[in-house]
Amino acid sequence: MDIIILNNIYHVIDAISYGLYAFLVGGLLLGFHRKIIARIQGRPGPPIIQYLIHTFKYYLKEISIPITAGNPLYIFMALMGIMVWLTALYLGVVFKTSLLILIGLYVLQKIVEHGCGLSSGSPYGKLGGVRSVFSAAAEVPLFAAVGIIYILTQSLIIKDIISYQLLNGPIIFKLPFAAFAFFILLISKAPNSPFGIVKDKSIVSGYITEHFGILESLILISDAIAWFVLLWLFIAVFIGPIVILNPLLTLIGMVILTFIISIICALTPLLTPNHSVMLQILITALVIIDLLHKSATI
Amino acid sequence: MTPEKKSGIISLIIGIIGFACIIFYSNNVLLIYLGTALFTPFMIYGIGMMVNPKTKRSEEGRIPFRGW
Amino acid sequence: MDIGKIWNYISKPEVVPRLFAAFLCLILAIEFFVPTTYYKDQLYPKDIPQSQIFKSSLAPYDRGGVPLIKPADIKTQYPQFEPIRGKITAYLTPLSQWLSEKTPYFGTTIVSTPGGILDEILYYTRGMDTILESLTLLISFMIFSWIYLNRERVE
Amino acid sequence: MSLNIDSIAGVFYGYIPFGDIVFYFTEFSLIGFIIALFFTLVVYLTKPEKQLEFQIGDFGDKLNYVSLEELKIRRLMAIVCGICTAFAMLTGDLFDYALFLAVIGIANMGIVSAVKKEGVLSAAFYYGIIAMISTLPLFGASALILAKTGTLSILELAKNSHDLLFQKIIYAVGMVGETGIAPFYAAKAEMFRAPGAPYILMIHLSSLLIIVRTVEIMLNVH
Repeated sequence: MDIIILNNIYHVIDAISYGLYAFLVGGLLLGFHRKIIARIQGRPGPPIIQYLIHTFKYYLKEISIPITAGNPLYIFMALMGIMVWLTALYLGVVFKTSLLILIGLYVLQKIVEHGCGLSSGSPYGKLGGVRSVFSAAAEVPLFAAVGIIYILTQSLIIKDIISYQLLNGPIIFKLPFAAFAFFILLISKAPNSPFGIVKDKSIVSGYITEHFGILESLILISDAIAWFVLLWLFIAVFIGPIVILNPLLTLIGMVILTFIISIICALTPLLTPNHSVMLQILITALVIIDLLHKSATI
Repeated sequence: MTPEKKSGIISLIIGIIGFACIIFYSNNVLLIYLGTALFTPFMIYGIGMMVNPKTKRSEEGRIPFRGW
Repeated sequence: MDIGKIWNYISKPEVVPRLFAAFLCLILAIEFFVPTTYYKDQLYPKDIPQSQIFKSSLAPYDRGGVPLIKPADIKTQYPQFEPIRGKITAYLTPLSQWLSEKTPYFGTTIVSTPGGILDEILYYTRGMDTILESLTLLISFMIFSWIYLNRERVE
Repeated sequence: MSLNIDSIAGVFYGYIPFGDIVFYFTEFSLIGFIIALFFTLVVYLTKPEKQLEFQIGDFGDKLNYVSLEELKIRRLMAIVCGICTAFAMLTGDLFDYALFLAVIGIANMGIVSAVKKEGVLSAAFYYGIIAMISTLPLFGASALILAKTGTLSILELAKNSHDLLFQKIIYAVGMVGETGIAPFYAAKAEMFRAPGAPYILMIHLSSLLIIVRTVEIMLNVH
């Protein structure tokens, strides 16, 4: 009996340390992202650990719940961000289960954005939330990409996809369209991206306008974990076991990917909501045509 | 008690009960991991509310330094 | 041609249904020419239209059988889950029994027990569908009645 | 090709039979089911927020409330929508799934129909038209699949290959209309401007979960 409990405690500590690792790595990468954008724009930029400093600073700030907020949704949404991405971390990185579950969890991130925006009752938050609903088009290429991957590997379990790549080499060369769709997703999740209409500065801070203090700190934590998980997923699904089986190489791969994405983010303007959505729909159409072509040939 | 403090205490209670459940009544590793994912944010929020600084507002529901 | 103008045009709510309808027409027009096959051994077979008429007063829905004694002829996907299927399919209330003796068109009315809304629940195979079908009606009725009762309300 | 549900939706845990309609549990569907039910609970507990609105051509903001009687009908619709979403995650029958989608579509309109705002109501009207049109491809595709294969059960259809690509496309088009994704989202996004966050959120949650679930079905049925 005691052994089971000790074992369980061991697993809990294991899980929490995984989460902490993902948060630290993700936070540092996001700080790095900010630094590179600053350097490209000719500014010195904040130190790389700025993201983590922000998180800790907000964690110790006082909050007060706005009178317009709808509770407990207002608080629960900030918690849900971490829940979603910790679940994605465990199911994806630790247990390597189905890719479809991870896509479902990614989709829940939209619910978090929307819920944060609408539950506060602030007009800026509402605009951010409605824009987040608009940009749901970013997920559709993902589903098509999942279909293409399934046609190629006959499995959506990440473990199977990795072992497929062990035999046949990286998928990125076989499915460039699917990889491109996934890469667009990474870009649209990055801060200051051309698709970042949700956090456009013209609507203050978008959906996190009314989530300040500790609630903002929670959202920053979830964003850092999300960045880690998404980069890991891209590397695992498209580049494969050469990089993913060695933690150090994985870290280097993540840094390189963040570098590429930062350069793209720094050099592109922010699109208007309609244009951002329509561009994503064009990409969707491209990937769906690829999917139909692939499934017709098999 | 302010509603903020109350929400912190409630989430701390939920977190502690949840962790106790997954530690004492679970024998599946996947379930423990998912339970950790579910209850860790409650713990983070609850602890954060406990270390939250004392309010600078003169009265509940009023924003400091701005009158009104 | 300005692509931005097109993008702005198709993002209007009133344009979206037209767009969707056109898209659907396109898909269905393509599908119309796709060759397909018919599988003979159907799970939920129907008689050839008009084949039962004047032979049975329960016309399109007559599956045979005697209530609680002899099960009717029903095919199911998972027979192991439905040990008493078809036992009550032929059940008629006394009134419907009397009506069915008087007219040969009883099966086409909605009040006939085997058939109409309730046929699947009596076939004992697709009960969940029956619940959902009635739920759809019920919910639309609820929405309508709420709007009707509160039509005078102003914000 | 040896395909099974395990390689798409994770470990298969078991099923509940309701006659011919079998509800089955996989890792994926269990997580979806729990999320939908959990959210329904949160929506039930949450008070609607009070929404501040800009006034165009005027000073000051307008505070929008959700009145009690409006709250009751909208909460009921949100709960119906949540429960239907939760069970749509589990169902193992194409026709039953289409029916769940129809109920969700109607409940979605019910959630916003009580709001007395012109923009929101007209957006809901256009969404309703799309949802109504899309029942044709949805039920039509399940009828076509039944005619071609003789069964509607996803578990049976997943066992061997049937060459259902075009039927699946029609089914997906029906889902696209019913949930209003991508290019057809505009009508639905306007609906989200209505006050009452938790209920509006239910519309969004249901459509997103349904999309993921449909992808799973499309991959299973082949």
